[in-house]
Amino acid sequence: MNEKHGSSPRASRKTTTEQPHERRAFLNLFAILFVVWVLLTESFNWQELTTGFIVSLGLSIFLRKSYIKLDIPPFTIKRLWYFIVYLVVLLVEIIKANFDVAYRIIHPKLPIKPGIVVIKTELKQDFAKMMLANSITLTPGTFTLDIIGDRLLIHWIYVRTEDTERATEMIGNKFEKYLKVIFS
Amino acid sequence: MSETFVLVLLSAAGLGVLLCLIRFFKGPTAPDRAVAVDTACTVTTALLVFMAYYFKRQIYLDVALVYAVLMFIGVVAIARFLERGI
Amino acid sequence: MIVIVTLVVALMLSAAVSALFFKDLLSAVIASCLVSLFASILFLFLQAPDVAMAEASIGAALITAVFMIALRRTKRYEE
Amino acid sequence: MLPLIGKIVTSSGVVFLLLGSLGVFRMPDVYNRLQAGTKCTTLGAFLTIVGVGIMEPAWFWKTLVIAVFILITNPISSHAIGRASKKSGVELCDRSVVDKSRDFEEYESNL
Repeated sequence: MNEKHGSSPRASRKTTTEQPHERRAFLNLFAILFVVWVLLTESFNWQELTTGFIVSLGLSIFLRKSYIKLDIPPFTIKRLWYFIVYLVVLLVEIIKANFDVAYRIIHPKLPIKPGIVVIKTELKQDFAKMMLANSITLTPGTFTLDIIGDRLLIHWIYVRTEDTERATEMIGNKFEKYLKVIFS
Repeated sequence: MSETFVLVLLSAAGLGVLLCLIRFFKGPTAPDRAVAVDTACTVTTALLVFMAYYFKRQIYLDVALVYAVLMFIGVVAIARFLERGI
Repeated sequence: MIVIVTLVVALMLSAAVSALFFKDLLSAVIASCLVSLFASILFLFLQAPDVAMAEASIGAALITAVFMIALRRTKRYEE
Repeated sequence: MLPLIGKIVTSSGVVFLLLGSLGVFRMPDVYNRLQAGTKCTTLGAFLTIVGVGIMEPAWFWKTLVIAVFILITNPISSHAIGRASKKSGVELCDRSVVDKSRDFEEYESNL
Protein backbone atom coordinates (compact mmCIF):
# COMPACT_ATOMS: atom_id res chain seq x y z
CA MET A 1 0.00 0.00 0.00
CA ASN A 2 2.75 2.44 0.88
CA GLU A 3 5.83 0.92 -0.68
CA LYS A 4 7.54 4.20 -1.51
CA HIS A 5 7.21 5.45 2.04
CA GLY A 6 9.08 2.92 4.12
CA SER A 7 11.43 1.17 1.73
CA SER A 8 14.54 3.34 1.89
CA PRO A 9 15.48 3.11 5.63
CA ARG A 10 14.65 -0.57 5.69
CA ALA A 11 16.96 -1.32 2.76
CA SER A 12 19.92 0.39 4.41
CA ARG A 13 19.33 -1.45 7.68
CA LYS A 14 19.12 -4.79 5.93
CA THR A 15 22.51 -4.43 4.22
CA THR A 16 24.34 -3.64 7.48
CA THR A 17 23.07 -6.62 9.52
CA GLU A 18 22.21 -9.14 6.85
CA GLN A 19 23.33 -12.39 8.44
CA PRO A 20 21.81 -12.49 12.00
CA HIS A 21 18.60 -11.01 10.60
CA GLU A 22 18.15 -13.91 8.26
CA ARG A 23 18.91 -16.60 10.82
CA ARG A 24 16.48 -15.08 13.33
CA ALA A 25 13.73 -14.85 10.70
CA PHE A 26 14.31 -18.48 9.75
CA LEU A 27 14.13 -19.71 13.37
CA ASN A 28 10.98 -17.69 14.19
CA LEU A 29 9.15 -18.82 11.08
CA PHE A 30 10.14 -22.45 11.65
CA ALA A 31 8.89 -22.35 15.25
CA ILE A 32 5.55 -20.78 14.25
CA LEU A 33 4.93 -23.26 11.42
CA PHE A 34 5.87 -26.30 13.51
CA VAL A 35 3.62 -25.25 16.42
CA VAL A 36 0.70 -24.73 14.02
CA TRP A 37 1.34 -28.17 12.51
CA VAL A 38 1.30 -29.84 15.93
CA LEU A 39 -1.90 -27.98 16.90
CA LEU A 40 -3.64 -29.05 13.69
CA THR A 41 -2.67 -32.74 13.70
CA GLU A 42 -2.87 -33.16 17.52
CA SER A 43 -0.76 -36.31 17.58
CA PHE A 44 2.81 -37.00 18.70
CA ASN A 45 3.36 -39.99 16.44
CA TRP A 46 6.95 -39.87 15.08
CA GLN A 47 5.79 -40.12 11.46
CA GLU A 48 3.54 -37.08 11.81
CA LEU A 49 6.29 -35.14 13.59
CA THR A 50 8.85 -35.99 10.87
CA THR A 51 6.50 -34.91 8.08
CA GLY A 52 5.77 -31.66 9.90
CA PHE A 53 9.49 -31.05 10.46
CA ILE A 54 10.30 -31.49 6.76
CA VAL A 55 7.35 -29.39 5.54
CA SER A 56 7.99 -26.50 7.91
CA LEU A 57 11.75 -26.62 7.14
CA GLY A 58 11.06 -26.29 3.41
CA LEU A 59 8.46 -23.57 3.85
CA SER A 60 10.62 -21.51 6.18
CA ILE A 61 13.59 -21.66 3.76
CA PHE A 62 11.24 -20.61 0.96
CA LEU A 63 9.41 -17.80 2.83
CA ARG A 64 12.38 -16.35 4.79
CA LYS A 65 12.74 -13.24 2.60
CA SER A 66 9.04 -12.35 2.94
CA TYR A 67 9.29 -12.64 6.73
CA ILE A 68 12.23 -10.20 6.80
CA LYS A 69 10.09 -7.70 4.85
CA LEU A 70 7.53 -7.68 7.70
CA ASP A 71 10.26 -6.18 9.94
CA ILE A 72 9.19 -7.77 13.23
CA PRO A 73 11.51 -6.74 16.10
CA PRO A 74 13.49 -9.29 18.17
CA PHE A 75 11.93 -10.95 21.20
CA THR A 76 12.45 -9.48 24.69
CA ILE A 77 10.67 -9.85 28.03
CA LYS A 78 9.54 -6.20 28.05
CA ARG A 79 7.96 -6.52 24.61
CA LEU A 80 6.20 -9.75 25.61
CA TRP A 81 4.79 -8.07 28.73
CA TYR A 82 3.52 -5.08 26.74
CA PHE A 83 2.04 -7.45 24.14
CA ILE A 84 0.07 -9.29 26.82
CA VAL A 85 -1.20 -5.99 28.27
CA TYR A 86 -2.13 -4.93 24.72
CA LEU A 87 -4.11 -8.15 24.20
CA VAL A 88 -6.03 -7.64 27.47
CA VAL A 89 -6.84 -4.02 26.55
CA LEU A 90 -7.95 -5.19 23.09
CA LEU A 91 -10.23 -7.87 24.56
CA VAL A 92 -11.92 -5.40 26.91
CA GLU A 93 -12.41 -2.95 24.03
CA ILE A 94 -13.89 -5.68 21.79
CA ILE A 95 -16.47 -6.59 24.43
CA LYS A 96 -17.32 -2.89 24.99
CA ALA A 97 -17.64 -2.43 21.21
CA ASN A 98 -20.07 -5.32 20.91
CA PHE A 99 -22.40 -4.01 23.58
CA ASP A 100 -22.23 -0.54 22.01
CA VAL A 101 -23.12 -1.83 18.54
CA ALA A 102 -25.80 -4.14 19.96
CA TYR A 103 -27.44 -1.16 21.71
CA ARG A 104 -27.45 0.81 18.46
CA ILE A 105 -28.91 -2.10 16.50
CA ILE A 106 -31.71 -2.94 18.94
CA HIS A 107 -32.80 0.67 19.56
CA PRO A 108 -35.86 1.31 17.35
CA LYS A 109 -34.69 4.77 16.20
CA LEU A 110 -31.10 3.71 15.25
CA PRO A 111 -29.07 6.36 17.20
CA ILE A 112 -26.30 6.82 14.63
CA LYS A 113 -24.54 9.95 13.35
CA PRO A 114 -22.04 8.52 10.84
CA GLY A 115 -19.18 10.33 9.19
CA ILE A 116 -15.66 9.91 7.79
CA VAL A 117 -12.70 11.50 9.61
CA VAL A 118 -8.90 11.42 9.19
CA ILE A 119 -6.45 10.57 12.00
CA LYS A 120 -2.66 10.55 12.22
CA THR A 121 -0.29 7.88 13.48
CA GLU A 122 3.37 7.94 14.51
CA LEU A 123 4.11 4.29 13.79
CA LYS A 124 6.67 3.56 11.06
CA GLN A 125 6.54 -0.16 10.14
CA ASP A 126 3.81 -1.54 7.90
CA PHE A 127 3.12 -4.44 10.26
CA ALA A 128 2.53 -2.10 13.20
CA LYS A 129 0.16 0.00 11.08
CA MET A 130 -1.73 -3.14 10.14
CA MET A 131 -2.11 -4.12 13.79
CA LEU A 132 -3.28 -0.60 14.65
CA ALA A 133 -5.83 -0.63 11.81
CA ASN A 134 -7.20 -4.02 12.84
CA SER A 135 -7.49 -2.91 16.48
CA ILE A 136 -9.34 0.24 15.40
CA THR A 137 -11.70 -1.88 13.32
CA LEU A 138 -12.57 -4.02 16.33
CA THR A 139 -13.08 -1.18 18.84
CA PRO A 140 -16.28 0.80 19.59
CA GLY A 141 -17.81 2.59 16.65
CA THR A 142 -14.78 2.99 14.40
CA PHE A 143 -13.77 1.27 11.16
CA THR A 144 -10.58 1.71 9.11
CA LEU A 145 -11.21 2.39 5.43
CA ASP A 146 -7.74 3.24 4.09
CA ILE A 147 -4.10 3.84 5.12
CA ILE A 148 -1.64 6.03 3.23
CA GLY A 149 1.63 7.23 4.75
CA ASP A 150 0.86 8.35 8.30
CA ARG A 151 -2.85 9.08 7.79
CA LEU A 152 -5.74 6.70 8.42
CA LEU A 153 -9.25 7.19 6.99
CA ILE A 154 -11.79 6.26 9.65
CA HIS A 155 -15.54 5.72 9.40
CA TRP A 156 -17.10 6.67 12.73
CA ILE A 157 -20.63 5.57 13.58
CA TYR A 158 -21.26 8.40 16.07
CA VAL A 159 -19.02 11.38 15.27
CA ARG A 160 -17.96 13.25 18.43
CA THR A 161 -15.34 15.54 16.90
CA GLU A 162 -14.26 16.55 13.40
CA ASP A 163 -10.79 17.82 14.29
CA THR A 164 -7.84 15.58 13.31
CA GLU A 165 -5.85 16.05 16.55
CA ARG A 166 -8.81 15.42 18.86
CA ALA A 167 -9.90 12.40 16.83
CA THR A 168 -6.36 10.97 16.99
CA GLU A 169 -6.43 11.36 20.77
CA MET A 170 -9.85 9.71 21.09
CA ILE A 171 -9.41 6.80 18.66
CA GLY A 172 -5.79 5.84 18.16
CA ASN A 173 -3.91 6.71 21.34
CA LYS A 174 -5.04 3.88 23.61
CA PHE A 175 -3.42 1.29 21.32
CA GLU A 176 -0.62 3.38 19.92
CA LYS A 177 1.17 3.78 23.26
CA TYR A 178 1.53 -0.02 23.55
CA LEU A 179 2.37 -0.62 19.88
CA LYS A 180 5.07 2.08 20.04
CA VAL A 181 6.86 0.16 22.81
CA ILE A 182 6.41 -3.21 21.10
CA PHE A 183 7.78 -2.03 17.74
CA SER A 184 10.45 0.43 18.98
CA MET B 1 -32.40 -30.72 27.60
CA SER B 2 -29.33 -31.11 25.41
CA GLU B 3 -31.40 -31.80 22.28
CA THR B 4 -33.55 -28.67 22.67
CA PHE B 5 -30.45 -26.57 23.46
CA VAL B 6 -28.78 -27.65 20.22
CA LEU B 7 -31.94 -27.15 18.16
CA VAL B 8 -32.62 -23.64 19.55
CA LEU B 9 -29.07 -22.49 18.85
CA LEU B 10 -29.07 -24.04 15.36
CA SER B 11 -32.34 -22.29 14.47
CA ALA B 12 -31.05 -18.96 15.87
CA ALA B 13 -27.93 -19.14 13.67
CA GLY B 14 -30.11 -20.21 10.73
CA LEU B 15 -32.27 -17.13 11.30
CA GLY B 16 -29.09 -15.03 11.11
CA VAL B 17 -28.21 -16.58 7.74
CA LEU B 18 -31.77 -15.90 6.57
CA LEU B 19 -31.54 -12.19 7.53
CA CYS B 20 -28.26 -11.90 5.58
CA LEU B 21 -30.00 -13.55 2.61
CA ILE B 22 -32.83 -10.98 2.71
CA ARG B 23 -30.21 -8.21 2.69
CA PHE B 24 -28.57 -9.98 -0.26
CA PHE B 25 -31.80 -9.90 -2.26
CA LYS B 26 -32.65 -6.29 -1.30
CA GLY B 27 -29.18 -4.73 -1.48
CA PRO B 28 -29.13 -1.92 -4.04
CA THR B 29 -25.44 -2.14 -5.03
CA ALA B 30 -22.87 -4.90 -5.41
CA PRO B 31 -20.87 -3.99 -2.22
CA ASP B 32 -24.05 -4.50 -0.16
CA ARG B 33 -24.33 -8.01 -1.51
CA ALA B 34 -20.63 -8.65 -0.79
CA VAL B 35 -21.13 -7.52 2.83
CA ALA B 36 -24.14 -9.83 3.18
CA VAL B 37 -22.17 -12.81 1.83
CA ASP B 38 -19.20 -12.03 4.10
CA THR B 39 -21.41 -11.95 7.20
CA ALA B 40 -23.27 -15.09 6.12
CA CYS B 41 -19.95 -16.91 5.69
CA THR B 42 -18.74 -16.06 9.20
CA VAL B 43 -22.08 -17.18 10.66
CA THR B 44 -21.84 -20.38 8.60
CA THR B 45 -18.35 -21.16 9.91
CA ALA B 46 -19.65 -20.95 13.47
CA LEU B 47 -22.64 -23.09 12.42
CA LEU B 48 -20.36 -25.78 10.95
CA VAL B 49 -18.38 -26.01 14.21
CA PHE B 50 -21.65 -26.26 16.09
CA MET B 51 -22.84 -29.05 13.79
CA ALA B 52 -19.60 -30.91 14.50
CA TYR B 53 -20.60 -30.79 18.17
CA TYR B 54 -24.11 -32.00 17.31
CA PHE B 55 -22.92 -35.02 15.31
CA LYS B 56 -19.98 -35.65 17.74
CA ARG B 57 -17.42 -36.20 14.96
CA GLN B 58 -14.08 -34.44 14.94
CA ILE B 59 -13.59 -34.66 11.16
CA TYR B 60 -16.28 -31.99 10.71
CA LEU B 61 -13.97 -29.41 12.29
CA ASP B 62 -11.69 -29.69 9.25
CA VAL B 63 -14.55 -28.59 7.01
CA ALA B 64 -14.96 -25.44 9.11
CA LEU B 65 -11.21 -24.72 8.96
CA VAL B 66 -11.06 -25.14 5.15
CA TYR B 67 -14.19 -23.06 4.80
CA ALA B 68 -12.80 -20.19 6.89
CA VAL B 69 -9.54 -20.10 4.91
CA LEU B 70 -11.14 -20.24 1.45
CA MET B 71 -13.99 -17.81 2.13
CA PHE B 72 -11.37 -15.23 3.09
CA ILE B 73 -9.72 -15.71 -0.31
CA GLY B 74 -13.05 -15.47 -2.16
CA VAL B 75 -14.14 -12.26 -0.43
CA VAL B 76 -10.73 -10.65 -0.99
CA ALA B 77 -10.96 -11.58 -4.72
CA ILE B 78 -14.37 -9.87 -4.96
CA ALA B 79 -13.01 -6.78 -3.20
CA ARG B 80 -9.97 -6.63 -5.46
CA PHE B 81 -12.22 -6.77 -8.51
CA LEU B 82 -14.37 -3.91 -7.17
CA GLU B 83 -11.18 -1.89 -6.69
CA ARG B 84 -10.36 -2.29 -10.43
CA GLY B 85 -7.17 -4.35 -10.35
CA ILE B 86 -7.01 -8.04 -9.53
CA MET C 1 -34.16 -33.41 9.98
CA ILE C 2 -36.18 -33.49 6.75
CA VAL C 3 -37.45 -29.99 7.51
CA ILE C 4 -33.92 -28.57 7.75
CA VAL C 5 -32.84 -30.28 4.52
CA THR C 6 -35.91 -28.96 2.68
CA LEU C 7 -35.28 -25.44 3.98
CA VAL C 8 -31.62 -25.47 2.91
CA VAL C 9 -32.57 -26.77 -0.57
CA ALA C 10 -35.19 -24.00 -0.90
CA LEU C 11 -32.67 -21.31 0.04
CA MET C 12 -30.13 -22.77 -2.39
CA LEU C 13 -32.69 -22.74 -5.20
CA SER C 14 -33.68 -19.15 -4.49
CA ALA C 15 -30.03 -18.02 -4.60
CA ALA C 16 -29.46 -19.94 -7.84
CA VAL C 17 -32.57 -18.46 -9.51
CA SER C 18 -31.56 -14.96 -8.41
CA ALA C 19 -28.19 -15.47 -10.14
CA LEU C 20 -30.09 -15.92 -13.41
CA PHE C 21 -31.94 -12.62 -13.19
CA PHE C 22 -29.22 -10.16 -12.14
CA LYS C 23 -28.13 -7.67 -14.80
CA ASP C 24 -24.95 -6.92 -12.83
CA LEU C 25 -22.68 -9.92 -13.46
CA LEU C 26 -20.66 -9.32 -10.28
CA SER C 27 -23.85 -9.87 -8.27
CA ALA C 28 -24.44 -13.09 -10.18
CA VAL C 29 -20.97 -14.33 -9.24
CA ILE C 30 -21.63 -13.47 -5.57
CA ALA C 31 -24.92 -15.39 -5.82
CA SER C 32 -23.12 -18.46 -7.14
CA CYS C 33 -20.75 -18.13 -4.17
CA LEU C 34 -23.82 -18.23 -1.91
CA VAL C 35 -25.15 -21.34 -3.68
CA SER C 36 -21.94 -23.22 -2.89
CA LEU C 37 -22.23 -22.07 0.75
CA PHE C 38 -25.66 -23.71 1.10
CA ALA C 39 -24.51 -26.78 -0.83
CA SER C 40 -21.67 -27.20 1.64
CA ILE C 41 -24.10 -27.05 4.59
CA LEU C 42 -26.36 -29.56 2.85
CA PHE C 43 -23.53 -32.05 2.28
CA LEU C 44 -22.54 -31.75 5.92
CA PHE C 45 -26.11 -32.52 6.99
CA LEU C 46 -26.14 -35.58 4.74
CA GLN C 47 -22.98 -36.84 6.56
CA ALA C 48 -20.46 -36.40 3.74
CA PRO C 49 -17.67 -34.18 5.16
CA ASP C 50 -15.18 -34.88 2.35
CA VAL C 51 -17.63 -33.79 -0.34
CA ALA C 52 -18.47 -30.72 1.73
CA MET C 53 -14.76 -29.85 1.95
CA ALA C 54 -14.30 -30.18 -1.83
CA GLU C 55 -17.45 -28.13 -2.47
CA ALA C 56 -16.28 -25.39 -0.10
CA SER C 57 -12.82 -25.16 -1.68
CA ILE C 58 -13.98 -25.24 -5.30
CA GLY C 59 -17.18 -23.23 -4.94
CA ALA C 60 -15.97 -20.54 -2.58
CA ALA C 61 -12.46 -19.70 -3.69
CA LEU C 62 -11.68 -21.20 -7.07
CA ILE C 63 -14.87 -20.39 -8.98
CA THR C 64 -14.99 -16.86 -7.55
CA ALA C 65 -11.38 -16.12 -8.46
CA VAL C 66 -11.71 -17.58 -11.99
CA PHE C 67 -14.93 -15.64 -12.68
CA MET C 68 -13.32 -12.44 -11.38
CA ILE C 69 -10.40 -12.86 -13.80
CA ALA C 70 -12.89 -13.59 -16.60
CA LEU C 71 -14.93 -10.47 -15.75
CA ARG C 72 -11.76 -8.37 -15.90
CA ARG C 73 -11.33 -9.39 -19.55
CA THR C 74 -14.96 -8.70 -20.54
CA LYS C 75 -17.72 -6.26 -19.51
CA ARG C 76 -19.33 -6.14 -16.09
CA TYR C 77 -22.92 -5.20 -17.07
CA GLU C 78 -25.26 -7.21 -19.25
CA GLU C 79 -27.36 -5.33 -21.82
CA MET D 1 -19.35 -27.67 35.62
CA LEU D 2 -17.40 -27.48 32.36
CA PRO D 3 -20.39 -28.24 30.05
CA LEU D 4 -22.42 -25.54 31.81
CA ILE D 5 -19.71 -22.89 31.17
CA GLY D 6 -19.48 -24.06 27.57
CA LYS D 7 -23.23 -23.78 27.09
CA ILE D 8 -23.32 -20.23 28.50
CA VAL D 9 -20.38 -19.11 26.30
CA THR D 10 -21.88 -20.71 23.17
CA SER D 11 -25.32 -19.19 23.79
CA SER D 12 -23.91 -15.68 24.22
CA GLY D 13 -21.89 -16.14 21.02
CA VAL D 14 -24.99 -17.16 19.05
CA VAL D 15 -26.86 -14.14 20.44
CA PHE D 16 -24.09 -11.87 19.11
CA LEU D 17 -24.18 -13.63 15.72
CA LEU D 18 -27.93 -13.03 15.47
CA LEU D 19 -27.48 -9.35 16.46
CA GLY D 20 -24.79 -8.91 13.79
CA SER D 21 -27.08 -10.30 11.10
CA LEU D 22 -29.89 -8.04 12.33
CA GLY D 23 -27.51 -5.08 12.05
CA VAL D 24 -26.64 -6.04 8.47
CA PHE D 25 -30.37 -6.13 7.79
CA ARG D 26 -31.30 -2.82 9.45
CA MET D 27 -28.47 -0.32 8.90
CA PRO D 28 -28.86 2.31 6.15
CA ASP D 29 -25.65 2.17 4.07
CA VAL D 30 -22.63 -0.04 3.28
CA TYR D 31 -20.22 1.36 5.88
CA ASN D 32 -22.68 1.07 8.80
CA ARG D 33 -23.53 -2.46 7.70
CA LEU D 34 -19.83 -3.30 7.69
CA GLN D 35 -19.45 -1.91 11.22
CA ALA D 36 -22.29 -4.00 12.61
CA GLY D 37 -21.35 -7.09 10.65
CA THR D 38 -17.65 -7.08 11.52
CA LYS D 39 -17.80 -6.36 15.24
CA CYS D 40 -20.69 -8.60 16.21
CA THR D 41 -19.81 -11.58 14.02
CA THR D 42 -16.14 -11.55 15.05
CA LEU D 43 -16.86 -11.83 18.79
CA GLY D 44 -19.88 -14.06 18.15
CA ALA D 45 -17.98 -16.59 16.06
CA PHE D 46 -15.05 -16.50 18.51
CA LEU D 47 -17.29 -17.22 21.50
CA THR D 48 -19.29 -19.92 19.70
CA ILE D 49 -16.23 -21.83 18.51
CA VAL D 50 -14.35 -21.58 21.83
CA GLY D 51 -17.56 -22.61 23.65
CA VAL D 52 -17.74 -25.79 21.59
CA GLY D 53 -14.10 -26.39 22.51
CA ILE D 54 -14.96 -26.02 26.22
CA MET D 55 -17.89 -28.44 25.91
CA GLU D 56 -15.66 -31.08 24.25
CA PRO D 57 -12.23 -30.69 25.93
CA ALA D 58 -10.50 -33.06 23.47
CA TRP D 59 -11.12 -30.60 20.63
CA PHE D 60 -10.00 -27.49 22.48
CA TRP D 61 -6.73 -26.73 20.63
CA LYS D 62 -8.17 -27.23 17.17
CA THR D 63 -11.15 -24.99 17.87
CA LEU D 64 -8.75 -22.39 19.27
CA VAL D 65 -6.81 -22.41 15.96
CA ILE D 66 -10.04 -21.83 13.98
CA ALA D 67 -11.17 -19.07 16.36
CA VAL D 68 -7.84 -17.20 16.25
CA PHE D 69 -7.82 -17.49 12.46
CA ILE D 70 -11.28 -15.89 12.29
CA LEU D 71 -10.21 -13.18 14.75
CA ILE D 72 -7.28 -12.26 12.46
CA THR D 73 -8.89 -12.54 9.01
CA ASN D 74 -12.38 -11.13 9.58
CA PRO D 75 -11.25 -7.47 10.06
CA ILE D 76 -8.98 -7.79 7.01
CA SER D 77 -11.71 -8.98 4.66
CA SER D 78 -14.13 -6.30 5.91
CA HIS D 79 -11.44 -3.68 5.46
CA ALA D 80 -10.94 -4.89 1.87
CA ILE D 81 -14.66 -4.54 1.10
CA GLY D 82 -14.81 -1.10 2.74
CA ARG D 83 -11.82 0.20 0.82
CA ALA D 84 -13.18 -1.19 -2.44
CA SER D 85 -16.59 0.41 -1.94
CA LYS D 86 -14.94 3.74 -1.05
CA LYS D 87 -12.83 3.59 -4.22
CA SER D 88 -15.73 2.49 -6.44
CA GLY D 89 -17.67 5.53 -5.27
CA VAL D 90 -20.47 4.29 -3.01
CA GLU D 91 -22.22 7.30 -1.42
CA LEU D 92 -22.67 7.80 2.33
CA CYS D 93 -26.26 7.78 3.60
CA ASP D 94 -28.04 11.12 4.04
CA ARG D 95 -27.87 11.00 7.86
CA SER D 96 -24.09 11.38 7.87
CA VAL D 97 -22.58 14.62 9.12
CA VAL D 98 -18.98 14.88 7.90
CA ASP D 99 -16.92 13.52 5.00
CA LYS D 100 -13.19 14.22 5.14
CA SER D 101 -12.20 11.86 2.29
CA ARG D 102 -11.60 14.84 -0.04
CA ASP D 103 -8.75 16.00 2.25
CA PHE D 104 -7.37 12.50 2.26
CA GLU D 105 -7.29 12.28 -1.54
CA GLU D 106 -5.56 15.66 -1.68
CA TYR D 107 -2.92 14.43 0.79
CA GLU D 108 -2.46 11.27 -1.30
CA SER D 109 -1.91 13.21 -4.52
CA ASN D 110 0.59 15.56 -2.83
CA LEU D 111 2.69 12.66 -1.50
